[in-house]
Amino acid sequence: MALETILFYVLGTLAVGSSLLVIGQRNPVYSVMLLIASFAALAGIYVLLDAPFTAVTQIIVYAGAIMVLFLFVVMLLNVGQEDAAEYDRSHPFNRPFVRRFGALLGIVFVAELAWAVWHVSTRQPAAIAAAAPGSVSSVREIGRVLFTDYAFPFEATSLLILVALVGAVVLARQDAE
Amino acid sequence: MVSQPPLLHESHVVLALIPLFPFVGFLINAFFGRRLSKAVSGGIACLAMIGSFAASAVAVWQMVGQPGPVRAVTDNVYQWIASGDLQIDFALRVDPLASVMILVITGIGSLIHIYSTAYMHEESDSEYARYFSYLNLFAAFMLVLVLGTTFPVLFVGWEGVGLCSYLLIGFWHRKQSAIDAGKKAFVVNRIGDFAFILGMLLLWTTFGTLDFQNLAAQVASLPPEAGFGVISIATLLLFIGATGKSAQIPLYVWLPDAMEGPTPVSALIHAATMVTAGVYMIGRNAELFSHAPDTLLIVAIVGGVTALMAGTIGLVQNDIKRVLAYSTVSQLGYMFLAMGMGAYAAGIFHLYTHAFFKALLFLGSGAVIHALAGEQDIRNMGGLKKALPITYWTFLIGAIAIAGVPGLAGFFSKDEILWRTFASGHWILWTIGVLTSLLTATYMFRLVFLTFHGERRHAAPAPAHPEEEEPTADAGAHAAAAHQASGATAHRHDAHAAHGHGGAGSHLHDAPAAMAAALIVLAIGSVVAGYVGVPAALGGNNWIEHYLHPSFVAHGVGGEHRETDRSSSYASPHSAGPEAPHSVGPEAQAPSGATSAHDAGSGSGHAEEIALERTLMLVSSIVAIVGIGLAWYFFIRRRAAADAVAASAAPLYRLLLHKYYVDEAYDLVIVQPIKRLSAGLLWKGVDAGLIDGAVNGTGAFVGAGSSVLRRWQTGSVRVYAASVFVGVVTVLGYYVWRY
Amino acid sequence: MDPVFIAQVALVLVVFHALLLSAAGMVWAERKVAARLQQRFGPTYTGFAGLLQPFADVFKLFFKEELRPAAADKILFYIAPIISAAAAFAAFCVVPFGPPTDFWGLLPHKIPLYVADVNVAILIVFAIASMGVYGIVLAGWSSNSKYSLLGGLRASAQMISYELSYGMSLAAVLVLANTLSLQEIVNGQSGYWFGFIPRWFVFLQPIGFAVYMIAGIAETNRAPFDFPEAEQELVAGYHTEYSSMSFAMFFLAEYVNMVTVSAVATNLFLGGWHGPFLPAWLGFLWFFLKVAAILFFYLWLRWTMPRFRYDQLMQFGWKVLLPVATLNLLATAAGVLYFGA
Amino acid sequence: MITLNHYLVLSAILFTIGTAGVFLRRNIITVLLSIEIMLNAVNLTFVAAGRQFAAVDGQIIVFFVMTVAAAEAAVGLALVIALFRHRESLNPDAFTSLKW
Repeated sequence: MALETILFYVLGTLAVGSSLLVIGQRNPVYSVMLLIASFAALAGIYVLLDAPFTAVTQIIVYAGAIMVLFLFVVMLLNVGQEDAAEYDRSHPFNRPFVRRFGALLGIVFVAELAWAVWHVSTRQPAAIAAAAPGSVSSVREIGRVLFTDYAFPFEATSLLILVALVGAVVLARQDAE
Repeated sequence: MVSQPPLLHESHVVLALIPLFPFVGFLINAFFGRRLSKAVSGGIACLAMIGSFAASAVAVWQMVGQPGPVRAVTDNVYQWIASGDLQIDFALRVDPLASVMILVITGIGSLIHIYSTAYMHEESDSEYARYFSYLNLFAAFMLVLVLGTTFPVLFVGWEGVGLCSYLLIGFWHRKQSAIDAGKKAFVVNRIGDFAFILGMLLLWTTFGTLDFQNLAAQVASLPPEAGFGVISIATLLLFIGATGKSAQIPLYVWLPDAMEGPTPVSALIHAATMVTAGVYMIGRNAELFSHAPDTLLIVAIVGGVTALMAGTIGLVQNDIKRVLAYSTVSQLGYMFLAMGMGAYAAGIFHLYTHAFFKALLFLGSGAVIHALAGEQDIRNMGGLKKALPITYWTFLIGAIAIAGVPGLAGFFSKDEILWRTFASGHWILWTIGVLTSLLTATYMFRLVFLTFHGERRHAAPAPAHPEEEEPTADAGAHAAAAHQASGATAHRHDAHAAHGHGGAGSHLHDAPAAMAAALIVLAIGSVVAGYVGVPAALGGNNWIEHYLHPSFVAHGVGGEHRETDRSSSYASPHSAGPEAPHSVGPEAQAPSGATSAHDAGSGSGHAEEIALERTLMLVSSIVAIVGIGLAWYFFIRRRAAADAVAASAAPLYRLLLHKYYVDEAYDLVIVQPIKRLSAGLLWKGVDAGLIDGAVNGTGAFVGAGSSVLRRWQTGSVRVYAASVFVGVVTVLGYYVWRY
Repeated sequence: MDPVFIAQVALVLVVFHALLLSAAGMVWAERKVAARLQQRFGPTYTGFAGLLQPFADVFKLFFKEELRPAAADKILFYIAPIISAAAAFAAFCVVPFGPPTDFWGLLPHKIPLYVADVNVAILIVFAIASMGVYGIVLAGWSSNSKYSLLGGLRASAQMISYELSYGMSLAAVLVLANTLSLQEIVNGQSGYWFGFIPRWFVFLQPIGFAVYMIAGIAETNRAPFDFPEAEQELVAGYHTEYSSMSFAMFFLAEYVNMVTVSAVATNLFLGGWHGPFLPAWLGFLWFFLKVAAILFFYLWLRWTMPRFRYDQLMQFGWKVLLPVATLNLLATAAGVLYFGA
Repeated sequence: MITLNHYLVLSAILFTIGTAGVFLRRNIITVLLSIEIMLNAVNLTFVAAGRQFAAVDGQIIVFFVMTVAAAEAAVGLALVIALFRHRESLNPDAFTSLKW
């Protein structure tokens, strides 16, 4: 079995497992840490996909910044376990009909995804490795395309960031009255 | 530039400098003015103008240095607009026509700047700087206007000067009447400009170019338009724009009110330069207008009628500056008359001479007003001859010049126009012209006599006139009044009072050095300026006509030969008929030749040509003298007679005094209806009813709808998320189903 | 077996132990410098000039009992120091410290003198450095003590804030060097201007260097930015509750981080192993010299400057350092654009 | 041999997990985390597809997604803090004052 295959399965299992655990247990701090693990695994998979730059960005942005932010907030609010106490019966989701409908939806959704993937596989039998390897790994190329073809989205993004920044500051500020 | 012989491409002097000097001056005064002392800001402004004058002189010198017939210095500053096939360079060109204009603008402009340094001296530093910044800005725009090689560039200047005129009319912005006058000027000009824009667009759509030379070249290849075609419409629209800028019927109403501005401004903008922009514009597009005889006729008629009408009004006005204003309107009418006759050179010639003596007259009146601490009503003046010798004599010279007494500038130019009018067979217009010159002489000398001769009527009770909120009688009361009075008039007054001339009784001091200098120079100008255009009939060779002529014909692609054959059709007076307005003596083949417009005519009718012209000159001179005589009779000899006449023809007198009630008529016919329409229909109906109704209706509908829909708002985030999820599943399902 | 492979393994081990030793050295140096700056002698008994002091410390820590607060979160409490140390060591593995060499012909071809060869090396350093914060934050949170929690909070906020300036200053150099590989960046600084000024980026990037150093100090939580472990306020902050080896690990991490930051600074700004008087294969001596200089600067700073106030720290980071770094980056980009790199 | 489908399947699984998390958890922070999972699933798809077609566009879009994620996290967490101040709770069901 090729090294790539092994790595893929290992990392993939890691990602899926940690993601499952993220939503599987009640301690937010653990969730955050597990999510970071999952991200790290994904970063590894990106490396498999000849995308070292994206992998590193993944670590820097997600693990290095966003998750720290989450952790920071969790610690700031210092919320422990999410307790089942605050669990209002009145919530629509607790009506049996709604629950059944939700379950049905979930099944349909999964089925659709499965179908989609299967459909793709029937049309794209070509192996990933077959595609010109290394062709997408060049940071230079990414930068070039990003700042030429995607110049406008890039600028738009900067605006988005600015708005988010202001919004976050306004929201989180102690309303001084 | 496209259609320029290559040698004209490399520009010797940077023409951009000419408007740049005053613009820089404007920037300095506009941004640092309030920190600069009067001396500095005024000095900067004057230096800017003088520098610009020097630059123009160099440019003109180089232009003249070139071999004819097509002489021009072009400076392509940068490509301004490039959209599709509309390619417009911001290019400047000095050709004979432009050269006359820039010399007038910068020369007289500098003089008036110098004059202003003294005249405005009582303003506070910041106001002073503001004034000069406006003045410089105006000069810059005016120069762009005359130097531009394309309509858009000209239009930039066109609008720019409009703006500056508005700013300067309303310069004393604490005085309601000044503000109103500024607004009036602006609005009226906008009407004209609208037509002007339409004209430009029409030209663009028709000829696909807005470059003057290309236009001329293209038009030149066409025959003159019989009937009222595209060119006629376009030119007519342009002319309407000109009537706005140059205060012709029907849009002349703003100019008299513009006298609310400082007097030097009236001299520079509302007499010498800006108001002549329309005339210049027609001259610049001579080729175009020559091909629209109908328009030309309209131009001529409008010009003539305006001249007469304004003259009659001027006869009875009592505000020294308003008299001059109406005289300006009427003189502009003259110029348009000339233009309409196709005698472009004559028109520009008159423009040029008029600039001298009208500026002189305004500055003189300014000196008077200055001396009388803001007094403007001639009924309260008189006997100032002794007190203000310099002012008096210079003013007198100006009056003689404008009256058209032989030997002075006004005579030659005015006479040239009259002669051309007569020669082209429009004897009605000619009569109008003569009548006007009679009126001109009369009211000018009425002005002179009432102001400078007779005895002081200084303490006369002040009639209703903005300038006389306070009695100018005695300095004490006057100063006191001024001090608590608000408004520009007031602070001008108290400034002057503090300036310390004791009102009526005590001595008035004559114009200070700076003003006197300007007056004297201009006076000399008004005497000699005419001699560049001594008609052949008086043994001169009408030099300026030859000089200007190339500017009025097309130098298109291979324009040389066309120039020669076009020029044959150029205003030679003796070929009357439809072609008449645009035909010039064959001398144009040799523009530098010493032969004059007239002896080059069909040799046979040559002698009586001269005779006729001489007689006409005699007539107009006599008319001028008579006019002066009338004035003398009525206002020196027997003052009573004047009042008697006025009384006997009371209705007419009132009609004239109220300027034919034109303002009232406009107000009744145009302003009020528009107000009523906009208030009644547009505001109450469309806006309040339709638009607001629509908005409110939408609001109500949404409100009603949401009162139903809000049942969906469980307020639980997860429910919302769920709804999104349903959507996702549905969409995915759609794709699945599609396959 | 392939000699290159052996050499690589050897290299890994060497680097690892070198880092360990450097940490030990730093402990000693810290004490000595501190002492000297306070006109004391510092450790003198253990070995010559107290050179053995760090080892004595280590042994002491070894034999200490491993304490854990009852209320602490078991797993995270153990993981935290490991994360810290691991991140610290991992960051160094892409930092070259000498020109590629074949060890005097022992190897068939030259191998570069670093552990892992990645073409985005500098970003890796950045990424792993940014992971280091988790160790501290988790330590702070998991020990379930006010002081530690505050330390952790401070650490996270501080590191997030200063990472930006850090990255910006890096980016400026990257723009200048037009590559992401530390190897090439260093080689880009070989040679001299006018024959005597070395082509170090520090001369092109004085501001960048300053920003980098400041942000680096903040990143490694050193004085005057040592808020997470502000003894006077937080009684050692995030590692208040730690003892024995796990405590040692935090210290190890701190010193190794310092070394890494200094090494990267050397490569980015001070021309790495390029220097006069020495043959290329001895270039690493220059490298060590420069690193040592920067480290000394660290110590010097710590024992010279008082600690900021926390709000001052944030003010400075966001309102001074970040704008400066951004402007510097823009200016650099403009300059490169203008002068054509 | 790893084909595109492997990656697609993986990403589908992750996406499903994320979706499930959004609906099952009753802790806003965890919900946000689940959203991050979904985003990453999508990223994976992009990168894989980009690799498949040998185009960098995939990675560039990932770059944008990360930006959006960062913005979302910032605003989201700010909201969380603000809400927590008022309600002393992180249960999304606790914030139902927006109902009619």
